[in-house]
Amino acid sequence: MKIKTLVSAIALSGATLIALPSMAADTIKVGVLHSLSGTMAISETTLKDTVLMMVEEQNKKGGLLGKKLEAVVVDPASNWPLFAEKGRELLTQEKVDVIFGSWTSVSRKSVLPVLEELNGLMFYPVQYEGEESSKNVFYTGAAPNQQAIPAVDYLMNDLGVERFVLAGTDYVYPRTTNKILEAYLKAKGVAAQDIMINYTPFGHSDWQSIVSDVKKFGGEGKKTAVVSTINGDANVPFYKELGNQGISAEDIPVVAFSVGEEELSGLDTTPLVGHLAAWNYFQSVESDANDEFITQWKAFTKDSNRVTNDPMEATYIGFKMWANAVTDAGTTDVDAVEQAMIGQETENLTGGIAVMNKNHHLSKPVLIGEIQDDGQFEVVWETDGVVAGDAWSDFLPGSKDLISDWTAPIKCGNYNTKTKACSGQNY
Amino acid sequence: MSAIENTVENLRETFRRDQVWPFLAPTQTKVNVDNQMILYVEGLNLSFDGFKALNNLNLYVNDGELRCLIGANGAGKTTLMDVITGKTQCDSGTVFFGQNHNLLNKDEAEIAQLGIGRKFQKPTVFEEQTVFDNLELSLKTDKGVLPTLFSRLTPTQIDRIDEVLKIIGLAKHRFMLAGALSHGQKQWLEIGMLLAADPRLLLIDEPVAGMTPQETEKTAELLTSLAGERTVIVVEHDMEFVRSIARTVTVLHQGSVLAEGTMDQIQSNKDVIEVYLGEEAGESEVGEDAVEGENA
Amino acid sequence: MRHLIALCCCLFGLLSFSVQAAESSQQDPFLTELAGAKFKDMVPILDQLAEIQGEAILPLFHTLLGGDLYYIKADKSLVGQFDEQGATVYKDVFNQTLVPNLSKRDVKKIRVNNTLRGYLRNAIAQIQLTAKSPKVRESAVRELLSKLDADTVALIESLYAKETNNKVKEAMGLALSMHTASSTELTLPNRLVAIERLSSSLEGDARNLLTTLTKDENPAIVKAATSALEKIAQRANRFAFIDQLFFGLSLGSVLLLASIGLAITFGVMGVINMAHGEMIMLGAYTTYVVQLMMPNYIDYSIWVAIPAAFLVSGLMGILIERLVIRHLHGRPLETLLATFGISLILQQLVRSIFSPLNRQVSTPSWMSGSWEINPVLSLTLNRLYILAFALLVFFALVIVLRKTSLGLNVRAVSQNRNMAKAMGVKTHWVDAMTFGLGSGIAGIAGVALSQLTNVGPNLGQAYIIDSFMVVVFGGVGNLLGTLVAAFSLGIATKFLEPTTGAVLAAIIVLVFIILFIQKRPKGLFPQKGRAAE
Amino acid sequence: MTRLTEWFSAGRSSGKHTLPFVVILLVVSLLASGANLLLPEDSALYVSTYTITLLGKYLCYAMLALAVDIIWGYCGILSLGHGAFFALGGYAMGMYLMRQIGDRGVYGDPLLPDFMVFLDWKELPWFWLGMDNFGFAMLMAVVVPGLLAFVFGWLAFRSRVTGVYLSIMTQALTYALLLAFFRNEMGFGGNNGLTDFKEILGFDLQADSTRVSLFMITAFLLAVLFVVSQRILSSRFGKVVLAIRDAEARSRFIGYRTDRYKVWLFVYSAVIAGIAGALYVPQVGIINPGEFSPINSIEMVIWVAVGGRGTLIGAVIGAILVNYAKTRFTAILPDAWLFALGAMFVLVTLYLPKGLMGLYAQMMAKRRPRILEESAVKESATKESEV
Repeated sequence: MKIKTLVSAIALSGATLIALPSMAADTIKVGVLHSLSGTMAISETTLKDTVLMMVEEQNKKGGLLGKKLEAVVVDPASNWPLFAEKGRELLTQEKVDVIFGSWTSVSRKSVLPVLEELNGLMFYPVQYEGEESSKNVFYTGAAPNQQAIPAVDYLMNDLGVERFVLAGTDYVYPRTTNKILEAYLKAKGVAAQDIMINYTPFGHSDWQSIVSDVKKFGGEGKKTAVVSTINGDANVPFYKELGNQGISAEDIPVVAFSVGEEELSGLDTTPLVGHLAAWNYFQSVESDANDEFITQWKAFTKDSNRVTNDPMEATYIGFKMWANAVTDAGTTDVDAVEQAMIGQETENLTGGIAVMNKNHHLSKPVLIGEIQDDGQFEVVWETDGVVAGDAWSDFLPGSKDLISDWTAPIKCGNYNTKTKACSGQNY
Repeated sequence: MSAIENTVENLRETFRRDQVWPFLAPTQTKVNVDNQMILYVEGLNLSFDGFKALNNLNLYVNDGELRCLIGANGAGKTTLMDVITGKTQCDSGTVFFGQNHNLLNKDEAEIAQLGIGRKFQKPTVFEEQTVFDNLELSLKTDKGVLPTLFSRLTPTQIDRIDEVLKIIGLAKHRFMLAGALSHGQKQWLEIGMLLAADPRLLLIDEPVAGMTPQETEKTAELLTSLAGERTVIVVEHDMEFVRSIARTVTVLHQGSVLAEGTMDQIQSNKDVIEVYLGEEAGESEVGEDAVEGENA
Repeated sequence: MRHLIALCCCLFGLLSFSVQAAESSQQDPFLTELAGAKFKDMVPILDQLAEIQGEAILPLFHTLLGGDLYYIKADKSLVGQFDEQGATVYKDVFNQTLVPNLSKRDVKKIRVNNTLRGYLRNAIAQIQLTAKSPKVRESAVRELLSKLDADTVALIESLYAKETNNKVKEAMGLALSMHTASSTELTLPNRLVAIERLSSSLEGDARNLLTTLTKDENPAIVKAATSALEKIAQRANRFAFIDQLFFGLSLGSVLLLASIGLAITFGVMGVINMAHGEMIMLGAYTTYVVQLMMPNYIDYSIWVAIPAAFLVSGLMGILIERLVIRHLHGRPLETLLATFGISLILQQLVRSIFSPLNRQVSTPSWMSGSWEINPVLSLTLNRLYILAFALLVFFALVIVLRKTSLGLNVRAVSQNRNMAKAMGVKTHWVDAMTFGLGSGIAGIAGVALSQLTNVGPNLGQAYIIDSFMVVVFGGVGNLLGTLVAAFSLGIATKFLEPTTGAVLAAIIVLVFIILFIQKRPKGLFPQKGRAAE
Repeated sequence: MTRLTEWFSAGRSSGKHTLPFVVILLVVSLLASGANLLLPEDSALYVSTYTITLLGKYLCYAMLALAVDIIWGYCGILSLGHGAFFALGGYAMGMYLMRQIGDRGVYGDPLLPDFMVFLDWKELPWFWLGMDNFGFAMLMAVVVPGLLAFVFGWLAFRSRVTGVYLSIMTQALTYALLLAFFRNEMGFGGNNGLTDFKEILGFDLQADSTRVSLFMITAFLLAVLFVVSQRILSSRFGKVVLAIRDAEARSRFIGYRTDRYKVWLFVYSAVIAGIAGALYVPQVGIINPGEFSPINSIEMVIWVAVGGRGTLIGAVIGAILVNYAKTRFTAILPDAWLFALGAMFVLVTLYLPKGLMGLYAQMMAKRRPRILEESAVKESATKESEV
């Protein structure tokens, strides 16, 4: 009796598992791999909605290749191993043609082997530390040279900053970015004692000592700026502490790479006016495309207060390019689309044209904005033209000889220009 | 200076030639009762937050004796047992088991392995296990982790358990979960567990609380039969019961010994009459009822 | 030279100015030039304005600095944006007359960036050297310390003799000393005296000047500067210590607030409430909702939010107690699991209602900024208030537990439940009330925390482990222990942080507590006696 | 002699479920593996590799639940930090796999893992030495969690930290480790952890055959550990453990050094968790500090609670069911999942204190009087106690 029940229980669960749905309708499936719960839900739900909005819009235009698009949304729940599992689910069970997804580096690293194994295609829309180029991923967010280095240039050239505080959350993006910046600053003649590096844990909320240290460091005569790679939740208490300790943007400006409109929406920005952020997109930029995008977004979310931000634009560009590439290739086959992607051009929301390079990174303009009291940014500086995203930083000893080129004859994500070999990967 | 001297002294002690190191020496389990005395309690003091639970308490128990401890609530009976069995650390004083075992530097398990068994005021048995398992666990065996892991019941042990089961009258219930036993049966089981461990000294806290008169009588018989071979110390409120079993009675009052002697001697002792029996003698019926009511 | 002109303007033209300015402002060609100017071009325009108009230009500069200066698209005339009872109105910046019938579409903002703001502040300071209020004058002098040029020094020199206020005079004296000490044309004794005078100042600019002087060619100057610096460093270190102590106390007060509620539910009732953090979160969200309902009275919102948060969290606590915890009495581990489930539900609830994004809670103006004791020691006001508030809540709670009948009942139930029941105490009611009290206090903590950190669904998670640590470390059931534990952990963390970094400090403190509990399982202030077991 | 057989059959925790469980486990996994490897992909009975890895993951979780149940269900020690042992085991495996990458990393450094190269480390930290040896790494996967459990348990149990205090301390332990492993200076890859593994013992990790083998090994080890645990817990050692759970003071007073029993049980449990972690990592392809997060550890406890603590089979079933539900729910209704999980915590503790197995036992107990005359002794005992 017992055995029977046991058998049926296990068989039941096994059977339902095995009989997972494998529908094959005549649609093009777009996988969305963004966390909808857990710590990253704050940022990633917005991107999920963006993809859904783009899919809806594309379908209004009649879809692609005569087929409708169908979004398949899964929730990896801010759990990194789940990104791999859900990625596999999207590719093998749902058989999606493309995935838009990931926010954190670790989630991308988690899903990457799956993409490469199953030859999937993913668009990654967030600024990141670089040092990666996979055949199966297109990086539409900024690489360090599209965000950090122009920002530091601006600080040095336009604001006359001579001392730098590199403050970041202790994970790979700030670590790498700060390594690059440190090398870059030293190359520019900034002395070691004029660079202060500080790391804090995720969600750090007690910034008293650090802000006070920054204040001291900045009070020693030379013009000082903070380059912040502080992540997500830790920003609000950080800026509150800055405001309360009376550090104004004129004294010690803070330039942030992870603070956008969405992060500011949870913050009273009055004490922060004048602090900076470097992005490829700001909501406040005036252009027809941007206005249209913002209106569309507010209508889609039915919330007139919703803001737009840089990763959304990156998603937008990625989606447009993919749609174009599919049209050009006439198929959704990954290899064909991958080749068709290279050289794709799409209008930026901020004006100008974004180009997908051979290394799967975009050429985009870089903007620097000052925080305003309405939670928006005012562009105070921008690059003259577009900046090409660099997969491998020239300022890190390990990667300065590496380049990425996915066109024939190199076809390699990490090609060593000295040894003329494609290190790793091809085995 | 004294610290250095102490260290040197310790070192000297460690390297004495006439002794092996303590951790190499075989553990002495044999209790030295050359003086016919099994328990020496001297000058015990213990206070909780200013309340003196034990106050310079002295107690000597002969080997093979059946001793009753009586005293009002808060007189220190249970606390004394706690100290003897290692549950509570005392502030000062000495407790020796036989002449050679200082109980104060041992923990509960060690003390139990020396052969001191204890029954709690509230019957405590392993409710989720069978009566048989309860007794098996209490058997006098090597109680280290590995021996226990690989131990198997020997026929002698099974016989011993059967014997105990018979003594405590639970032979029919051997495979019942202990939690399903009645209150009295649990009391018996707990006593049985003590017996299975084959102890030298039994400390029994209120054994007949909640028992029917017949059960009480049986318990009295059992305890009396145990004495001689083993030493038994009983704490009890039920004067009738005490009278029926006791040869020597010790009265505790406010943490120290007030009087000691036979029941008759105690009953005629002035101090005792004043602080304890006196009240009860005056209104004995009521008093005993009250005590029983409290225990039920 | 232009400063002198500006000065003359203010000194001699004071009477006529107000009239003149009001008349001339709108016609001034420079003013219309501001409209739509590029950042690069603005500084010369503003220079001109300052030169011509002197102090009269201040309102314009202030408005511009605040980012509230707009121009009307139609005629490029300037207006200031003001907020009156929640409505946006536009006024002439100089005479405050309302410019009617303007909507947001008709005007365009005149943008400012950091360079401009820096310029404006400096310019305002120069003009304000002659302001009426001594406070304004003093801060104006301090503002100028970092950019002492010959003009400014001359200006200060001329004002120094006439200055009546001691503090302003002191600041001016400092400025002059700095100038004297640094100017190589002056004689050595003069400079040495100036350096000596600088050694009594804690002003950062003075210190920077001295640091540069230690590289002077003249050995006497180097020596004097070095010893002056040492003197300053000694004093500064003392203040730095106080500063750090304050940081520790402040962190301690946050820990205290987060854990007092737990000290009651866990310490007194023995209930492990894993949803405690969510009670804090509810309090923080209540603050948000209160501010949403009274957007024009942010300064007072806190006073509404505190009782509101107490009620919301308290009622939620009572609900949880009645529905779940009551049934798990005496099973602490199960309670732990059930309340963990509740915490998940509450988080998701908040996420569904308020979205997963952080919500914006504004800081009342009286809580912003800091209390500057001297140039190296300033205490941030919000933390100061929260420290005081935490102590207030703590002692109020102690009084409630000591003096009220609820407190008596709570203590009775916690010490001997059955006896209390037998004495006629309604233990169920007391349980619910105690739990409500603990949760309500957590809600109040949420109000305070909303001023320091994110108001989001994960707010509670960030504090739950820390608060458990505090309560366990202090000794369960002992409010005083909680107080001591909170402050000692706060101070320890803050004193470790400079040497180890924030992450390692947190780890060290955690490991210390783990080890400490092994040594003293009952915490710092254990309950003694048989009742404790 | 009959007495002995009686004793064996009537003991409460004897393995009446063991054999059927092991058989079903092994047969199901064999069938699934065969269906994956032998059948063509379009066959109706084909089991996809996705399903195989998913099942493999569930079995790792089941093993972990087994570990939690052994100490919580049998000894009453509620550890809210078992994720730490799991993760440590996982890291040991991850380090081995990382070393196996060799010079095929993106930077092509023969010795240093990629994350060390771009953080500009010059040489391998000492604790990475030897991890390229599979045997040594696997030894570490059990030794490190075991050692941590021993040290922690030795300190905690000796000073009699029990109950809720212990739970909170274990939580603090895993939280401290979480913070520590997040630090990049630690040399474990910080937040990103270890990933991008290539092969294990020379077998390509992405090959279906390797995945199936890993899955089979997991199933086999789960069966072995299940049987071993069952044996341990039904020995006298197991009885002592139960005794400690129900009346620790009593066990001490009959002469058991309860702290030692607890320490060794804790170590055993941690070792199982470590093994589970080591098996988990090659199947999911990443190990990072997130596994240390206290929430994960609490979730493990709920698997056991749902299945029924105090029964090994309940832990296994609970882990599989809850995780299966999670996989399904997060796909269908991501928002509702946390509500469902939360409600599960509350409802199970309120209404199903013994979990699904308890429910099952209750149902069986209701039917028994009518159908079975299972044990005359037991029957009469019940009757007598009722009188």
